[in-house]
Amino acid sequence: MSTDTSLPVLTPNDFASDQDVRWCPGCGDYSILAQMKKILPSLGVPREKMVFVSGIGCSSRFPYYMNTYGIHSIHGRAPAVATGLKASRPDLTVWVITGDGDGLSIGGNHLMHAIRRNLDVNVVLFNNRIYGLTKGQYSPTSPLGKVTKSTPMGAIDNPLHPLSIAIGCEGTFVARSIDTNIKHLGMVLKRAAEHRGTSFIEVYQNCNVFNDGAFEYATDRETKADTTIELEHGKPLIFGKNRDKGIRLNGMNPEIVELGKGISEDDLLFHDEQAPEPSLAYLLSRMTYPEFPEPIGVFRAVDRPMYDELLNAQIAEAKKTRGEGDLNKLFRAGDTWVVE
Amino acid sequence: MSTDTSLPVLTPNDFASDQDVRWCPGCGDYSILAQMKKILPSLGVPREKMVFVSGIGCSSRFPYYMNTYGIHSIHGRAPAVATGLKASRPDLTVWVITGDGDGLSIGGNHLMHAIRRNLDVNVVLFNNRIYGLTKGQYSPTSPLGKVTKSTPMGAIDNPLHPLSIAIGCEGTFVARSIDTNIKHLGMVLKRAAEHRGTSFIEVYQNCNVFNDGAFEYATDRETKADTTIELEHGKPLIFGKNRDKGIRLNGMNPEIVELGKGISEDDLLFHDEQAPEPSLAYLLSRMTYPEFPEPIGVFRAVDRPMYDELLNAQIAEAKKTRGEGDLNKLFRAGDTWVVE
Amino acid sequence: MATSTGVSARESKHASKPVVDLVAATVRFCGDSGDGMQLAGNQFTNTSALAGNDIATFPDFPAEIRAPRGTKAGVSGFQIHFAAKEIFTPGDQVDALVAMNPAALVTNLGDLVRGGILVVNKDAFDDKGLKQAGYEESPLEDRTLSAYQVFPVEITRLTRLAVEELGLGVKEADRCRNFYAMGLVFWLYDRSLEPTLRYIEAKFGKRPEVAEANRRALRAGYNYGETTEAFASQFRVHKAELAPGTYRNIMGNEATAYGLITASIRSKCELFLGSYPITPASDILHELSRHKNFNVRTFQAEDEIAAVTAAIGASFGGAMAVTTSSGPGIALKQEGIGLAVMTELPLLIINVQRGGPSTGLPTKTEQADLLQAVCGRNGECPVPVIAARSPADCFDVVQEAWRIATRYMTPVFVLSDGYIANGSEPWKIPDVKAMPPLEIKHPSPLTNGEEFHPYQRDERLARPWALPGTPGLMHRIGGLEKQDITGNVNYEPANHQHMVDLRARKVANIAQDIPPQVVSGPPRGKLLVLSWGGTYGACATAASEVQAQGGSVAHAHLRYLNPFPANLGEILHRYEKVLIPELNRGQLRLLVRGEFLVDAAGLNKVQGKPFSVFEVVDKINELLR
Amino acid sequence: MATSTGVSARESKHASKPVVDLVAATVRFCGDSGDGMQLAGNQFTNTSALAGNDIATFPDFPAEIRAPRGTKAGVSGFQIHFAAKEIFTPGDQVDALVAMNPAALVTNLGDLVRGGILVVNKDAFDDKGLKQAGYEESPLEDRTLSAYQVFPVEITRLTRLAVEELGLGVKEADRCRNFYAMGLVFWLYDRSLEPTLRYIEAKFGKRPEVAEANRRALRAGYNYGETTEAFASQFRVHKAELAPGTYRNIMGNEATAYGLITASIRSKCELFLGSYPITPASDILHELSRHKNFNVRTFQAEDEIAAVTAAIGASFGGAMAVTTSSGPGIALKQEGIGLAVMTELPLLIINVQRGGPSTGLPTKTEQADLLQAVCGRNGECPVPVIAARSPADCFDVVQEAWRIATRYMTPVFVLSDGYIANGSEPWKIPDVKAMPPLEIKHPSPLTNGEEFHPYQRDERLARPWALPGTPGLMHRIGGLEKQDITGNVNYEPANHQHMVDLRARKVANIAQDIPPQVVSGPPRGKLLVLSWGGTYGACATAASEVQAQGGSVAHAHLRYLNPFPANLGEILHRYEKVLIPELNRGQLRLLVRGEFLVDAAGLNKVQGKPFSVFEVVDKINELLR
Ligand SMILES: Cc1ncc(C[n+]2csc(CCOP(=O)(O)OP(=O)(O)O)c2C)c(N)n1
Ligand SMILES: Cc1ncc(C[n+]2csc(CCOP(=O)(O)OP(=O)(O)O)c2C)c(N)n1
Ligand code: SF4
Ligand code: SF4
Ligand SMILES: [Mg+2]
Ligand SMILES: [Mg+2]
Repeated sequence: MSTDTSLPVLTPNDFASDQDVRWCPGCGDYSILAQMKKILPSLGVPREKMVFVSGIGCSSRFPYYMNTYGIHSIHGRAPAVATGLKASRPDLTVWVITGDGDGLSIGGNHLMHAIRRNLDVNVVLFNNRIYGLTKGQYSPTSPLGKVTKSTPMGAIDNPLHPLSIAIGCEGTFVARSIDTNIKHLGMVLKRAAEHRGTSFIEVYQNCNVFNDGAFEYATDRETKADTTIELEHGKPLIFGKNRDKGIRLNGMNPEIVELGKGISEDDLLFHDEQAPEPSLAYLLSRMTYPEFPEPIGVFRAVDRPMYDELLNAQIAEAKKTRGEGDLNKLFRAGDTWVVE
Repeated sequence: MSTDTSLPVLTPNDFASDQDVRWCPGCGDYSILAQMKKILPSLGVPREKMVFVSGIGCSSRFPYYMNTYGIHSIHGRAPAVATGLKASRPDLTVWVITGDGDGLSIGGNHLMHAIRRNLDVNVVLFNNRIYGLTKGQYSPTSPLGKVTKSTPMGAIDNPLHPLSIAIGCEGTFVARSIDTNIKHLGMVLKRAAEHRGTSFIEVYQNCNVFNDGAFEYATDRETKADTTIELEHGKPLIFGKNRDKGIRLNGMNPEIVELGKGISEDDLLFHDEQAPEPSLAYLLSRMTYPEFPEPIGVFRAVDRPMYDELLNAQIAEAKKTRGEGDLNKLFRAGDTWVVE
Repeated sequence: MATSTGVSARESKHASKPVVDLVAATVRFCGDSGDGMQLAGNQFTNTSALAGNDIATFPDFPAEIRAPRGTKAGVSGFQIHFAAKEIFTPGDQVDALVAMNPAALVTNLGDLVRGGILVVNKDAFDDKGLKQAGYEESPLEDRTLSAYQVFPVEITRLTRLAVEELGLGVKEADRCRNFYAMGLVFWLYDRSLEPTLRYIEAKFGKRPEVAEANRRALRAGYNYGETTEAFASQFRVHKAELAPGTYRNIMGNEATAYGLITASIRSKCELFLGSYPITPASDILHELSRHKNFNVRTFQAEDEIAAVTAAIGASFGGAMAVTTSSGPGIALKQEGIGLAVMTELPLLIINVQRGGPSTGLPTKTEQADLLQAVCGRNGECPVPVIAARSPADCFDVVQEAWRIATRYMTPVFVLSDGYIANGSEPWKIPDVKAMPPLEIKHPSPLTNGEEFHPYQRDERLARPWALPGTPGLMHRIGGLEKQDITGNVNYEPANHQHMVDLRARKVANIAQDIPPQVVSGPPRGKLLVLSWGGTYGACATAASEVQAQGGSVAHAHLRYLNPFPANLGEILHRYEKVLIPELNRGQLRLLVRGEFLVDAAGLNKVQGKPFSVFEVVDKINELLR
Repeated sequence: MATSTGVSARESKHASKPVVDLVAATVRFCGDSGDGMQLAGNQFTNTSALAGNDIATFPDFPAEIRAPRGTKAGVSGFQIHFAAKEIFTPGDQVDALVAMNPAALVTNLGDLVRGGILVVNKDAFDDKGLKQAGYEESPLEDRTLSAYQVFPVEITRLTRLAVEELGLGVKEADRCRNFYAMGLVFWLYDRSLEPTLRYIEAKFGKRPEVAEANRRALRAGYNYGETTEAFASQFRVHKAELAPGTYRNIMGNEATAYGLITASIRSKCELFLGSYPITPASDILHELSRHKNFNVRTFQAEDEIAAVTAAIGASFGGAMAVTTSSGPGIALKQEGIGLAVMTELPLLIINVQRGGPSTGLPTKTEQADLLQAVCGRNGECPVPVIAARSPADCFDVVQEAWRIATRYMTPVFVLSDGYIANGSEPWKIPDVKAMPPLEIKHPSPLTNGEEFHPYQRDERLARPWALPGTPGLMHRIGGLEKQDITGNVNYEPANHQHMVDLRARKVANIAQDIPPQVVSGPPRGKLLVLSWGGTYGACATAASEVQAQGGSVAHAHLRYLNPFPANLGEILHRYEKVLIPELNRGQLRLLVRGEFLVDAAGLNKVQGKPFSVFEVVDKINELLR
């Protein structure tokens, strides 16, 4: 593979800023940072054309560690900051880094509207099911009954499913990966970057200080083949250490079946990330541990008009039909009179 | 039917406050107000036990016209106000009245979190696909291309589907009705009131000043039988003036079929509002005009733990295990010493 | 004088009635919000402007979209002050009032001067109409109106008659009543019908029968004045002596939008507006959204927080970032504005103030958000604040704000208010070619591996505005305290003190970069009237009236509220007394007293309405006594 | 004196070394945030309190959760000032510093008094540790530390040795190092080990080998002091003369939570907290969430806006409504607070201030949100503001705030700050039985068809708090301007003026219902120090020090910031000069100057740190000169 000679070949290290990384030792954020640095060189976008925008939270410190442009904004508002940036600077590659609190609690509305507008930005939500930076309160993704500093008797709010929400508000690219599943994570990040429109990725991320092991079921070598299922476009849903189990549709309900014993791959649910209507993606987003293996990969990837593109098209159209703006004409558009 | 003698029998008029109703003549809000007044007496709840909470918008003027307790709060925050009220006063019947701008634009996050917490409140969203009170800007439910005061070249934001969102964030009761379909509207309001948990109802409402006819397809006598479909639990999805058309599932995709010609009712999709997983409800929420008849009625109605109930249960539990709070004990819980 | 648009001579050349010359007059149209009073007002305004008068207008909308017909809540009004001299306010009292129904009469009569002209639509004074207005008996039949020249005209019947032949329905015919009323008032003030006839053609040209009906109604009203014996005389207000130039009429929000576009062009910076609709600011969004051919990007955000933070994102990207709102929306933006202060990015925050607190009185005017602008954020968070004084002044103020924002790399507050936003005045169209550029420098690429310092400062303490896309300038900014020069996150005590002081000094220094405060009237003396914002007209007029009567009063109008002009303290101390009239409970007064220890008195009115000139005059005289 | 918990005699009865008596001492533990320094500080605090000292503490957290081990960013400290007399601050300088690694040494050494005791963990001064701290050479080996009494102790090695037999891993053994350090300092100040041994039992009882290891480390440290020759003498700080009563140690946020629960019980109003986590306010949420058996409902909202508006909903329902946050979160609540002002509902807004602007310095203290509290909303929107002065004072202040909120039907701001929120002091446990009830009257049902007037007022201008569920009192409130008495929506000019004035008067009147301002020191004279909030300790101590030296200085500490106490103006004019020390750029100063036209000087520090006493003393002396 040859690279364009005008672009220097970058390495992951070129994307490291001069700031010390200050997450807790062992935090899942490190791995996401590493994968990001790894896939960026392959995008062929120069560093100065990239902007990382974040809110507030441990995860939101991310931009400081990237040798690109970056804004560590205020709590929950990164999708809005990114919207203004991307709408006015379509030439930039814009990433939003957020957490389960930043993105789904205080920032839920901005996230929802960024997704429905389908701007060409990539949103990565680090889901550790806890508020890390403020030292351990429950978050909108903490399970019912979760005991935390603010819920000594257990949480009583039904948790949100980030992907169900993203799909509920017209997401065009919706995916999930896991901090420790580095190859998969890299693949998903790369596909998100390549998608035109808002890409939304949930990454299961371990907070080893305040919520250690929240995703152990999905990361443990022993169990992960049974508790997760990798989605591949056009392929049947198969999982298990021996790839001997699958997901079949019974009416509108998924069910686990064993392959063989009269059930073949063809009986299984086939993944279609390009389905025009998001109902399948939605159904997959409802499959949760322990009842089901949790799908990882790309749930949905469809092409839809993008806000930034449409906005700029309207600008071009306005100039075409009405001519480049002329102040003199503007000021004199209505009735005028002359005093001599 | 006999009524409890301790409760005076109320009439719709008893629920009218002394304030002049100030919506534009012909506004769909009138009809919703009328239906609300009509169903309330049947709930057996005294007026003083009811509170209407709203945000800001034409629709949000609603509480002023009700002879109950009421808060006309600030833009978008009614679900949060209602949450504080209901969490601390479980004895009250709490209604939230909101608009497509109030509830889905500025207030989207509060709505989402109220729904997922599943407090026992009833949310009615008047969807007129426009900002009425501020005189005609597009709203999150305005269709692509909609020309309004703020979008002279047409809206470029993909509209949100209120029901998809409500279902995406764990709604336990999700329904839709239409301002002019007064019997149906009354039925839906009543069922919402009876549901335990957050009831979310979208009402198609005509703003005859700034968005007249937005739902004409669904209200016109000539077309409505073909453009809407009434959901009934356990019943197949049939529609059309002659009830000769139905919806069948093809994999995950609904399709319109004609009854007869080898297709019988049994081949159709049967509605199940009580399905534990919301995938069917979600799929139904995606059926939109003109491709499909738009479903009206109850999409989903399931029983789930309620925030207010759980909160109060924790209070009771704390008192049971630790005894009614005692300040002396509290103050002296740690090390103390005496100075004489 | 000539009109560029070739307005023809007046309709009726041979006035059969005597014509009285006036220096100025004030007319108000009022009626139900469905009666088209805003249109009538706008047409009269336009016609008077084209006739060369100086003008000032004051539209007054009801809070409801369409309150039930005929109710007091539904009354809509539009006042026009037009004069043969320079004027600054829409007039304290009304010389001629047109009331289309009893509710309009009862709510507006108080402003009609004794002996003034009152035209009422007699047909609307039926039992229902009277009852809705709270009249027990018809005011046309008792002595309620004995102090005025009352002209009960059957406007409804006569309008229907005028359009009869066109076969319109009653509803449509009745929609022409405002044109009938206009025609009558046009006759009364000897105005040309031409501009309105042109308007009708442009607006209703595609529906010829409607256009024709409006034309007939207009002419019928005019002829009613001319031919009936009711009206004894006509009035005439000659053209005013305005500076030479081409003029147009402009509303405040429109001027704001034009000023923003102009600043964008002057600074070669594409305009990005992040906004969420709110009365009375929405029209800026509406206006800007129509000018995409100027590379204007308008973003109707999901809420005010998204509006301001999107603007911050755009500013980071190098756009001319603007956010517009009114009081409650501004409250929501304050956290975001703090981020702009910390990241030192240019941003305009335009607050079209309305009545508060809370949702308050959305359609009414007030000046009660000054302290919110100066003090309303967490931490030490200085933001320059400047205020427009009149509709046309909005054009200049926003450009000045953008100059400051970019020279100092800071968010800047612009205060307007409902009164100037919806009011209008003649505006001398500026010479576009003569406008100086607003120069903005962005640092150039660094390619030799040199380190870029995003918080290095120039002589004005401004940091560099480095744009994404520039090689070698990659940097990260955010809301945490920054290390001086490097911009890295830093929590050290001495650095924090340094940065807090530096941000304060940067804003304070702007005082050196703005014109010194000017005073009109005696340079020292008994009383200085110090005003700001939309009360300019009333205060200037009041001060000059008292000056004309020989009172020792001077007037200074503040455009810059943070920082104050460098010479303000010195000015204040040259007068025995200082009076600060405000449409709030004394917000500028607190700041002035706190900074200059001057025992300034206040004239404070919080009624959702502007000052009348006489209120200010009375207070001045009281203090001079 | 006796201790209620029966603390036994000191561990080592026969001290073999001389004991020096001191009136007061200040100790600071510092190390990596994983080193357990907060625990060490808390244990030393508790032990000193139980020994009868007066105490004041100052914990200083790093901003990161766990910055990389050994870095300066990760240093955590805890300072304890303990005395045989009354004290008000955690001490300007440190008499004994324990530094667990080089990074802790380099960041803390500046506060150690010359000649002070410095204990360092020698084992941590290896190449890596030194490099991370930025030392080129080991400070233990050059002359860097020559001004101090340095005790390099191999804490790591000796701790491992002490727990060797228990077979713990190295990591677990090393976790006992803070107990070793504690033991050593306990010996140095002749403190009992008993309370800490009890703590170990309670905390680690379920893991006996960990408990035993901590015990052994603690004793080993103690014995190291006793037996090695390094330390020549012990120090002793006798018990202080405190008012009789039962005491405990209390932190500010804890006192706030207890005060809220107490107010809830006193007013028979169930507590509802709507909050969103934010440093340094979160601990109030955490504490309250643990006391559900007091009918306390805590609601962790989705954001600050939901937190405050949920509280408003709860207040409408009759709950004791509270919302807690810090600067950026308070900015977001302002629109909601405006609603509470308009609806006239009781509500407490507690702002635990931190360094700003924007996200600022989340873990550091500041007083820069005063103007935000007083002025930071749209419209004329008055809210009473009161501030706590010390950790224990939070208990009283929130109760007083609730008294005002319910008597006047108004939201009330309570200002605390990071310094007092995390600091601690001895608290005399109040006599619960002697606490007077806080009486609240709710109007009774109206069943005879009488009309209910939700905006009818009592003699204090408070409107009735009518609760949903009460027959006949159905009413609707909201953010639009209200008609006097009826509470109906109303846009009339005169009514708006009346209501704006009325809301202002209602709040201003509170000045008549609070204690007059007291002054300590001469009733008139050269200088008055006027302080507010958490700077109380430094200002009171400084003033009394200068008084003791014969300086003519008085001190007044404001609890009430809006309205000011009725006699404040009169007091201010009795002194030639006024000094207002603040941890901001002069926010109270602006308000005082603006209201009283007093040329108050400022002592302003914005470094994320409290005042040192000497800073205030120096400024006082400068002004007295
Ligand atoms: C307006 C505002 N409210 C609250 C906070 C405090 N705060 C900072 S981060 C955070 C939550 C972080 O949780 P999450 O987004 O899950 O990030 P994590 O630390 O877990 O990566 C909160 C509540 C803040 N900085 N600003
Ligand atoms: C904080 C704030 N922002 C903006 C507004 C202005 N505003 C009032 S209602 C409204 C939108 C109303 O739309 P919707 O909720 O659809 O209600 P409708 O009038 O259509 O019933 C807006 C933008 C406000 N009152 N407060
Ligand atoms: S607190 Fe948790 S999420 Fe935050 S840096 Fe530490 S391990 Fe990571
Ligand atoms: S503007 Fe529209 S929604 Fe509002 S009252 Fe009028 S018709 Fe109804
Ligand atoms: Mg998290
Ligand atoms: Mg609407």
